[in-house]
Formats: sequence, structure tokens, C-alpha cells
Amino acid sequence: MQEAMKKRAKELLASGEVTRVIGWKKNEFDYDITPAVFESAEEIDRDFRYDDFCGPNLSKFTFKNQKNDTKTLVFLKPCDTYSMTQLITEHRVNRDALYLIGIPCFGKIDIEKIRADGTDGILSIASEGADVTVKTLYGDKTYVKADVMAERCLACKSKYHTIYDELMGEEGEVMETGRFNEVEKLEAMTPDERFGFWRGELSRCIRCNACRNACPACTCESCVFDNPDTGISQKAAADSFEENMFHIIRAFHVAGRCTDCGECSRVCPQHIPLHLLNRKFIRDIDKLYGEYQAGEEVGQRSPLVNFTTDDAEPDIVRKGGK
Amino acid sequence: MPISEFKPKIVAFCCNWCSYAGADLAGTNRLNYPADVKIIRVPCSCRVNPIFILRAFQRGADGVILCGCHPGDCHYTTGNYYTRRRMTLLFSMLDYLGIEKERTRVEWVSAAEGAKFAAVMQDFVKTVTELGENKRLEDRRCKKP
Amino acid sequence: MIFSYYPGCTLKTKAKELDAYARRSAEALGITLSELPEWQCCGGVYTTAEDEIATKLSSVRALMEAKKEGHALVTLCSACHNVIKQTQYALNTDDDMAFKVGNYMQCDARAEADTKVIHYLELLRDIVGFDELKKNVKNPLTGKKIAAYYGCLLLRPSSAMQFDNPENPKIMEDFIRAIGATPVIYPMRNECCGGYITAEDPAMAKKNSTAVWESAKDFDADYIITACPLCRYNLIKSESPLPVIYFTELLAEALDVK
Amino acid sequence: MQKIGVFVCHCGTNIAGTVDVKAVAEALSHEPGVVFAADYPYMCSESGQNLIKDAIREHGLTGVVICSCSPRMHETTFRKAAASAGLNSYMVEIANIREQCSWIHKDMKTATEKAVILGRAAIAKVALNTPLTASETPVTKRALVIGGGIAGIQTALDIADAGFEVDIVEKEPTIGGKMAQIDKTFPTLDCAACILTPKMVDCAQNEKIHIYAYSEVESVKGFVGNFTVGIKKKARYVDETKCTGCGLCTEKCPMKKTPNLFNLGLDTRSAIYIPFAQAVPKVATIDADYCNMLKNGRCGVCSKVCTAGAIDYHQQDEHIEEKYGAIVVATGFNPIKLDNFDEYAYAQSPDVVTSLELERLMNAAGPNGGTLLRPSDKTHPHTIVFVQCVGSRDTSGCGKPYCSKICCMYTAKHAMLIRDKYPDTEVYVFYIDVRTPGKNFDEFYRRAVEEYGVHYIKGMVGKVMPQKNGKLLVRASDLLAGEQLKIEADMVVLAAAIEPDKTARSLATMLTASMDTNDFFTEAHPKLRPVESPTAGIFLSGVCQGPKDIPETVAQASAAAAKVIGLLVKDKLKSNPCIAHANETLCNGCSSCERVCPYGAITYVDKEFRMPDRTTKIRRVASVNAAVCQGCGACTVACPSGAMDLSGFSNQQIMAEVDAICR
Amino acid sequence: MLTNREKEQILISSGVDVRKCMRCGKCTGTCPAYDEMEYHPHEFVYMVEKGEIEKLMNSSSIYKCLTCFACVERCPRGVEPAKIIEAVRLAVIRKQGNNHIKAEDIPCMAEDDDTPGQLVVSAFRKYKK
Repeated sequence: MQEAMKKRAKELLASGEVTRVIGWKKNEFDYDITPAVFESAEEIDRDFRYDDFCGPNLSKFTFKNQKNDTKTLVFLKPCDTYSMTQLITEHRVNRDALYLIGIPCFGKIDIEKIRADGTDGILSIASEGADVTVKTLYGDKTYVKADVMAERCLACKSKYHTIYDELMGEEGEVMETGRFNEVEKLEAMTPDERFGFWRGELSRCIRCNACRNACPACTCESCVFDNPDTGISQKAAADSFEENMFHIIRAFHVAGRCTDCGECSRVCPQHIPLHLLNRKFIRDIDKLYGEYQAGEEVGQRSPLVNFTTDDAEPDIVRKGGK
Repeated sequence: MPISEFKPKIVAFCCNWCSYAGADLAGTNRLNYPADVKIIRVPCSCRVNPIFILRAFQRGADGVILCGCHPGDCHYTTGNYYTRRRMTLLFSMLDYLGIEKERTRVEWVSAAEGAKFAAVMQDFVKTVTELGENKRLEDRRCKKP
Repeated sequence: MIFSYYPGCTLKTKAKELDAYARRSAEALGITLSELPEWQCCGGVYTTAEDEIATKLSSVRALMEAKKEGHALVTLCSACHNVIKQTQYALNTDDDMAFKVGNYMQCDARAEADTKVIHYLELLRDIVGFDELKKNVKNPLTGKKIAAYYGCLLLRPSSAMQFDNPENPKIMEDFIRAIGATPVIYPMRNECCGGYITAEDPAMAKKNSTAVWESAKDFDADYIITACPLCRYNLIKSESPLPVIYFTELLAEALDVK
Repeated sequence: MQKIGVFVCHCGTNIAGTVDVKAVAEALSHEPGVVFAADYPYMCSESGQNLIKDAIREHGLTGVVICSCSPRMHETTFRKAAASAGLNSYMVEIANIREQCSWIHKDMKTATEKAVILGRAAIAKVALNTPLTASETPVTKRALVIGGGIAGIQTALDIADAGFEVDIVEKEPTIGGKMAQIDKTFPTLDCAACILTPKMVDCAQNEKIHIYAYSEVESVKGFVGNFTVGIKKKARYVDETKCTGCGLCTEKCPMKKTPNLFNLGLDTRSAIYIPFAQAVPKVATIDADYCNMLKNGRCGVCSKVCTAGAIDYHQQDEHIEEKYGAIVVATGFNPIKLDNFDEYAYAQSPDVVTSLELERLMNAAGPNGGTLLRPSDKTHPHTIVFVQCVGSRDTSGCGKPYCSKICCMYTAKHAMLIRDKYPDTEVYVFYIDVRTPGKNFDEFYRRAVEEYGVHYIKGMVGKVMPQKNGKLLVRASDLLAGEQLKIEADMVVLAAAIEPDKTARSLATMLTASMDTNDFFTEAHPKLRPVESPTAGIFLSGVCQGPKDIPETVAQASAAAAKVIGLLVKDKLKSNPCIAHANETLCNGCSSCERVCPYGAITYVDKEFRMPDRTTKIRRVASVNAAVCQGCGACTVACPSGAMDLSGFSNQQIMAEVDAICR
Repeated sequence: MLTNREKEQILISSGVDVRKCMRCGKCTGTCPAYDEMEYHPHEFVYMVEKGEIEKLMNSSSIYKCLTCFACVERCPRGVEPAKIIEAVRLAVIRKQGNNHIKAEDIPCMAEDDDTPGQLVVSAFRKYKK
């Protein structure tokens, strides 16, 4: 697939159809992949990658690196198409300046899972079908891919692309993989247990803002937490309250807009399962206001800027219904 | 602090058209409710940002209640419908984080419902008093020594 | 289809025919009435006083028993139906009552007594359906003019009974039509026969009952039907010239299982 | 540097009785920014206001906090006072220490402490207030009256008389409403048609008045001075401009078995009909449920006989949009359905009728040509029983909890008319109370008793029993005699409670006008603003606001008209400056705010921004139309970046209040 | 102050708010036991409100109510007079030795072969404690 993508990218550059290509590039290690802009065939030949480590959602990167006066090719995994659709709905990217190619995704590998196995001194990693081969200073290791796949990919919601100009590979389908199981587990706990759980998680937050930077829904010109005029700006959480506040408000601000791409948890250096906050909102919205998937179509109306006259009353929370 | 001495701090956001007028009517009819309740007037319940609610808890509130026109009767036609969704989701999130769900409430009080206003406030104060001090959403820096 | 069944004392003694015809007819209509394994007398009349708990417990036990069986509960005698329905209504609407009863029974009485309770006529109307009943009639009572006598217990208080329009009911008339006869509508059909007053003041009971059959007679009825043994007793005692029979007897006759 | 003045009102003893006002002023004088604090017996009095004005001038105050009654009472008073002393009127905040403090707390210490906290919150807020200036919007000089009964007619005539255009929307094919169905009026016994029909004709002939008959309001957008209303003209299958009202079609129409709704179904009419002789507009209408041509394409008689060629079987509903400066609601009432009152045998016997049905039975244009006959057998009734309060004052859930107000009087009228015309008829009226507060009302009722020999019996009817002989056995109690009565009557007349028309509820939602639990429209103030809805630009006329009789309805109708005229004579209206505004540098252009705005006040513009690297970038940003925004604030919360804020209730101001209260 | 305590007891036992009555008399207009009663349903409500309980307790009217619920059904104010009458009757028969019907009355009832058991238990419920 990677070679086909490179070929197509170069074709489009050569034809002048696009002048820039957004994709992934490898850094020092095989598993250290970052989004990048490619402007020439040489750059593509040298650095372009598409493999099971290309986790980053290119939609957010596209948003940050968009240019209006020229056309950019962007490769989008199914996940990323949802985010891209949502960004177009919110007028955050200029659709006319983009050429979108949908590409398949077979689940990405979580390097932390390999490391957690005690594997150190990694020299290279190759993923082929169901096998992942790791070459290290101390010898080779082989893993079954499903064992080292990222959690978000194990609970993948869709292999379907919601938007593209051109599709490479086969179109997939929306899937049901129990992505709310964790949320349900938490819901089943007592309030004290839940409080303990979240305190344990959120107290580790170092307010590095990685979640915010990676989140394709967090595209505000200026975040309320950075704006001294809002009265709630904070750089680092000085009290457990501020840890809660930041994450509650961040989740609330993306509620109804979050596509559940899982970037927040992927990038969190403290491994806080932030996606469980967003999924809670998604789950509540689905249950209370009907199934809703952000980023499914351009022009959708988010449930938070919508209503029906017979919506559930807020009481439902206190009374434990739902 | 023994429960009997505990006086909760309650912030009540009231929409100008229905609930604030309902609170006025409670006063006109001399219907008593605890002084722990302090009302903040907002044009519509939909003006209340979740940030305000968290801010109140941060600054030491033990309970926050939002009052608006009955659904369908909003002065601005649809404001309280948005309030209803926002607050349902926010309250559910607070509950998910293990924060006592009884500390937050939304009630619809019309301009004619002075008695309801007083009864709602009595009940809410009672509930919050029984819960005791807000510990789970407090900001220790804002507490008086 | 299986339903729990509460016959009540009188149906085991003086009103056996009310019970027997009901059972036979139900069978013919494909309904299984499974008598509660344990039941006590309902007490005959509901005590409205809120500080009377003990007199309500037999009904609560019947409700709980039925809940255990897992089926809706069918009653037949108007009095039993009234007492059980009113008890259930009180449990559901009066927190204090539910609390006290719960203390007696050592359980969450409201939750454990929430069985659906229906009268045999409601079974015919809502479960079997009068149209379906009509199809099953083998022996239509064509040409018979029948006055349905509701009395008080099936209808009132309507908040608890939820049986039919308390002032202009039609369930028994619809029943009469279903078995091929002609209903007679007369104004006294939902007025009291005197009930238990016959033990205290027989003349008064007679006066009340007479007014009922006179009204039915006035409108040219051939028979009076009822679901209540005491109504029937009072009407007969007051020398009604019209035969007073249980509705189940006519049902059995129409279904040809008499 | 803030210079805030605090003024604590005693309100006589209303506040000072439970709040230590001096202590409040003293405590608040130490708050940051406060340079002046005083208390005074009546701040709203002229001298109280002078105290404020003097302090503003003397201390150069930048903000004023008044601890007094509810801002709903005197906010405007104090704002005006501030403005006259040169301070922007939006630099005033009120701490409500009467309705929300002194009146609800009995303990002086508690109330004083609370008053101080409320004062602090107001000080914290006012410190962040900014001067605001109201913008102006033009007024559309045209009024809409919804409902064409006597209330709507009177309002429309008065507005037109003042020289303004006015439209009436009436859902029936003719205006006239309930009054057109009534035979005589109390307490004068003059003929309803004789006094109503000239007014109907005036409406039709007045060139300022346009009648949309057989029409309904579909949508209402906009705000005071600038409403846009969608009106649906229902298809009547007759071209209004061609029909001459000759009535030939109604004679020739073969479908004579159509229930005559104008006579409440007591007789029948043809499928094409003119409701009554004096209908306005006098135009035929086809009842699509009964017309053979419309149902199955077979007939067409009316079209053949119509010389004007007015019949149009293909007519469609027409949708019109009009602009208005003011809207008057005059949707009226109906008697309640009597389904819950079968003890009175209304459904069982045709001889049990409602009072409105009796009006038609006695009317010369009614089913019996004005002779009172029993509906069942068309015989002359010799005994008539009237039952009062059927569904009125009923808290059991079957009826309405309120007094319907008109029944006592119309029943006295009916009883009197019957005794006058048929002296051999005995009339019994069962009453709980006879309520006759009105000019010449009690005298009228007494005449019924003293001159006409109507039997008034205090007590209620328990049950009406139709007998085999066609009589109605009425069982009732006579409380004064201590008797249970059994009366054999020929007819029973039920004074059914009245309720607001069913269309009022959905209309209220469209108008954003509030209603009470009985679906009567709420007035802006029960005593002082009885003909206005709390929603600006919406006025109330007639029974839609509460039960009332004809004289009262007409009085209220004229009052509503006066209010409308007062609005329409203005060329411009000052609008509320407490509205939303977008901070363009923060705005993402995401459209969240646009989607929640109930007024469509938000639009987007592409704007060029200079970037830190000296390049420019064009971004889509929100822009609020100040004339359209009503200041609800829905957008401020929908906005994730905090770009939307609300003047007068800004994020910072509200949080300052929160902080002050929780301090 | 005896009557006030009695009144309290009647109000608690019946669960009726007598102050809701608007004196329309519909209960009495519909009562089938009217002729046999000295005090009628509306008077029960009014007299309990006034605290005149003793008169009611001493009257045979308390045994004449058929508990047919016609008054309850038809009252426009939801007052439920039948419950008041029952509460007064209970206040009487709950007193020691005040059973209105005695066990020895049963045989004479039983003599009548058709007497349904329902009648006996109902009469006991109403007239005996």
C-alpha cells in the first residue's frame, strides 16, 4: 500500500493537481512516526511511510498546516475521515484546497505494549499480516499483532471512509466492537469507586496539553484555558480541582463533536484514558438523544446544538435512569 | 463539622423571565426558604455555562441549582431546551467522575410558581445539607482556614 | 395463556356456580386460570382508613403470591376485586401505607405487590377480546334482553379501579352483545344494592335493591346479570321478578360449556 | 479606578424590619471600589433618587449598587435616575434584598448576613459593568389580531380607528365568534346579533382592516415592532373575490346531512354553506369532509348553479407572510367536553344540553326557529333543571379549578327568558353560590327570582337518570331545606365550564408568550399590566387571558388596542443593549452559535487577520445583528472558544457574582 | 379539648382534607342512604371540620353508609366523604365493648341458607373490631 500511495502522490504532484502532500514520515526509530508535509518527489521517496505505526490523525495536522492558495493532498485512514468531515462541517478547513485519498487501516501497533513486555533496545520493527517482528540489541522477538495493537484499534468503530476524492484499497464497514465496555464498567461502579478511579488517573495529569494539541476537535483559535480574559485560564493545575476542571470542560467542549478517534489517549504521556471521558458523552448522547456519530456526514447538527421537545430531563441523572 | 451546624452554600441561577420572577413571587407571598440560597439572575437558563457551575464549586459552593422556564415556555422560545441537554450531559459526567449527583439540579419554575420555588429550594438545601460539605470538587486554595 | 386466579371465599361456598362457569368458559377460550396456591379471604369490603393496616394484609399477600407465580392476577367476585385493587392503589399512592405494610411483611411491599390485577370481564375485553369471544360463541343468546348490573364495587372509586367509565360503563353491555343478546341500559345499573347493610337494616337493603330491579324492569329487561354474590343475594331477597344470574353462567351457556 | 456607590433601601419596614440596613451599608462600604455607602427609607422616592444623583455627581461614581426590591420592580427607575446624573444607565446593579431576603427570612441576623452577601455580589458585578447604549429599530406600523370574536373585532376596530392597518386572522369561515351564537345578552337582554353584526360589518367595510377568515397563524418570527407572521389561508374551494354570498349553492347542494357546527350539531346543513345569514365575509365554504365532489368527484352541482363562477374544487391552501409591529391574541374559549361528567347523562340523553346549546335552541336562527323544544321529541318542556358549576371549581381532576365566571349570569338570563316566554314551564336552578359582581348583575339575578319565579335551590345535582317515559329524573340535594330532591324534568341544562381554545397552546409557543397551568395567557402584571403579555409586542384581549363576560371583554379589547396604538405611533423602538457579541480574534467560525440562535441573529463574514508573521489570513467569523439579538445567551455556551459573550451578563460578571457569593 | 383530639384522629385516620369542601352538597344529592341518615355526607364533612365529632359518633348514621363511593366518585373537590364516615365509625367501634354487631348475630344470619359469606365478613369489617 505504501508504494502505491507514494506513486499516486508523485503522480498528483507531477501533474500539478496538488502542490503539497500530507502524510507520515519516519524519524529515528521505526515506531517514531510523525505527520509531515511533502513538497517534492524526492522528499516522498526518502521519508514517506505508511505502515502499522502511522497512528497520528492527519486531519488535525492538515488543519494546522493548511494553505488556502494551493491544493494539498491528504491521505486519510477511516478514523481520520470522520475528523476531517467534522472539521469541514465546522468550516475549520477549506475543502476546496484539499485532495483527499482514503486509505485502508488494519489497526495500529502500540509500542508501549511491546515495551511493557520487557522488550528493550529496539533496532527495528516490521509488521507483516498477523506477525510483528522486533529486532533488538538482544535478539529478535515475534508478536501476534492482535496482542500489541493499540486499545483504540481493538475497539475500532469503523473501517469506512466518510469522505474522500479517491479511495485506495477496498472500502470497509462500520463495526460493533464493544467500545463502550469500559464506560459501562465504570458506570457499574459505586460513586466512591468512580471517584477513586478518576482521581487516580487525573491526578497524574501534568498539563502538557498533548491531548489538546492532538485532538482534531480542539481547534480553537485560542483555548479558554489559555485566555486570561475567561477567568479560568491555567497553565498548570495547582489543585486537584483544576485537573478535574480542565478535563471536564475539554470533554464538554468537544462533546457532540468528538469522533472518538482516540488521539487524546494515544498521545498522553501519562497514559490517562482520556477517551473514556469522551466516550461517556458519546454513550449518553446515543442513549438519550438517539445514535449519533460525529463526522459521519458534512453539515450534521451536533446533538448539543439540537433538541427535541420531549428530551429527557436532567433529573434522569439523579434518579439513576438512562 | 457536625451536620446540625453545617450551613451549605447554594448558588441558584435563575432565568429572568420565569424563575427569577417565581423567586420574587415566593418573596411577595412570604414563603420561607433557607438563607443559604443566593440567587444569580441570568437572562435565560441557557446562559449558564458549565464553567460557572464548576467555578461555584471551586469557590466553595456545596450545591448549584439552575432554574428556568418550563420547556416550551422559554421566553426565548428554545433556550431551555439547550439547557436541558447541556445540563443532563454535564450532570451525568459529574456523576461518572464520582461527584455526588445530588449537588446539582435543574428545576423548571414559572413566574406563577412561587410556592414551587420555595419548596424546591427547601428540598435542595435539605438534600445538600444531608450530603455535607463539597469535598470532591473543592479547591483547597479557596477554602477559608 | 396462564393467569393466576383468586376466587375468594364466597365462590367456594354460596357462589360456586359463579366460579365453576368462569373456569369452564376460560378453558373453552384457551385461558388457563391457575388458582393461587395460598390465599385468604379479602375481608369482603375495603377499609378506607389509613390507620388500618392489618385488614389490608390478606390482599397484599395475595398480590405477593401472584407476583411469585409470575402471572397477572384475575379476580371474579366484585368485592374481592375491589378490595385487592384498592389495596394496591393505596400501596402505590400512599408512602406511609407502603412503609407500614412493608414493616409488617418484612419486604418492599410496593415492589413485591405490583402484579397486574384484572377482573374476569377485563380478561374477556382486553386479553380475549369481545370480537374473539363472539367468534367462539356456539349458542348465541339471540333475542334476550339483559340488564347488566354493575353495582358499585367494580366501578368505584374509579381512580383505583380503572375499570370503565364509572358513570356510563359499557364493558358488560359489550359482553352481552358479544354473546348475542341485547343489552338493556337503565339508569340504576351503577347504583348500590345496599350491600352489607342487609345485615344491619334489611328494609333499607330491600329498598335499594328494589329500586335497581324496578329500573331494569321499567326498561323491559328479561334478566339481570351481575358479578357479585352479594348484589345477587340482595336483588333476589328483594323479590326481583327478573331472574338474577351471574354473568359467567350466560357466558358458559353461550360457549356451550354449561 | 472604580468609584462605586452603595445605596441601601429600608422600603419602610419591608426591608428594615428584618434586615439591619445600617449594618449592611457599613459592611458594604468596606468592599473594594466602594467610595460611598448610605441607607434611606425609600430609595425609589424622589428624595431617594436625588440622594443617588447627588452622590453620583459629588463622588464621580463609576458604578451604583442599589440594595432594594426586585430589579423587576425598580431597575428602570434607578437606571433613569443614574442617567439623569450623567452615569450610563447600565452602570447600575440591584441587589434584591426584599423579595429574596427580607420577605422570606424572619431572623434579623440571617437576613442581614444574606443582604450583605447579595450586596457584595452586585458590587462585584457592577465593577465589571461597561456602559451600554441601546440601539434603535424601526416599527412596522401594522397590527395583527388573532381571533375574530367580539374581542378581536373590538380591538381591530379601535386600532383601525386610530389610523393603523390591522389584519384579523380567524380560523372559522366567518368572524363573530361565540357572541354570534348567543341569543340574548345579560343584564340588558338585548339581542346579541343586533349589537354584534353592525360591528362585523364595520370590520368588513373599514379599509384599514383586512380579514383573513378561514385562516390560521402558522409561524411567528421576529420581535416587538418587527414580527414576521406566516398565515395559512385554508382552501374553502370558493373564490372569495367572486362569491356574492347569494346562497343559491347552499340551497341546491344535495348533501343536506352535514352536521351544522354553528348550531353545535343540533341540526344539519348542506356541505357547501354560509355559517349564518350575517356572516362576514359572506362567502360560501365547502366542507371537504362531506362534499361528494371533493370526496369522490361525483356531483358538481354548486359549480353548475353558481352564476359568479366562484366554485373552485382545486383550490389549495395558501401561505402568506406578513409583517407586523404588534400582535393581539384574542383566541377566546370553548365549553369543556363533558366526557368526565356522565352522571349528568349528557351522552345518554339528547335532552341534557349545555348552556351554549340552549342558546342555539332558543335562537330564532337556531334549529327550531326560536321555539324551545326538547331535542328528543320536539315537544314543549314543562320542567327544566339548570345545573351550575359543571366542571368549574373542580379540583378532582375531572374539570377546571377556576370559576368560569359567566355561568351564573347567563343561567339567570336563560331562566328568565324561559319563564317570560313559557310561563307554564317550571325552572329550577341548582347553585353552589350565585356570583353576580357586576353592574346591575345582582339586580338581574334577583329579578329572575322575584319577578319570574325561578326556583333557585342551593345544592348540587348528584345524578340525572333518563327514565323510560322520556323524563329525566334529577336527584339533587337542597342544602337549605335539608332534603334530597327527586325532580322529574323534561330538560336538563348544564353550565359547562369554559376553557381556552385548544389552538392557544401552540400559538403561545410560537409567540413565546407564557401561559398558566390552565392554558390562559399570562399577563405581564396581574394588576398593573393586565392586557400585555410578558413578551414584548404581544397583547391579550378577551377570554384567552381568563374567563370574562362581554362587557369586560370589550373593555379589555379596547385597552389592548390602546396599548397597540401606543406602540405603533412610535417610529423607532429602543432595543435592549444586553446582547451578544463575538470576539472575532477568538471566533472559530464553527457555526455552533448560529445553530442555537432562536432569532437567526448570527451571520458569518470572511475577515482578514494579520498573523504574527506579518502574513494575512482570511477567516470566517460570526457577526451578531444587534437589532435581532434578544440577549438570551444560548450562543455564549454553545461557543467552545469563549468568543461569544453577552453584554450586561458577561462571563466575567457572572463569575464575579459566583465568587462573591461563595466567598 | 376532647373534640380536638378526636377531630385530629378522624382526619389522620381518614386521610381527608375537609377544608377542601366547597359546600356544594353533591355528595348528599347522590347518596343512596340519604333517607336513613340523620347526618348526611356533607354534614359529616362540615361537622368534622367544626369539631362536632361527638354528635356524629352518637348518631346511627355512621352505620347507614353503604361505602358505595358514589360521593367519593362525584365530589368535585376530591374530598371523599365516605372516608370521613368510616373514620368516625371506626372511632366508635374501636372503643372497648362498642362492637355494633356481635358474634351471636351470626347464627340468625346463617339461618338464611343463601347468605353469602361475603355478607358476614363485610358486616364484621364494618361493624365490629
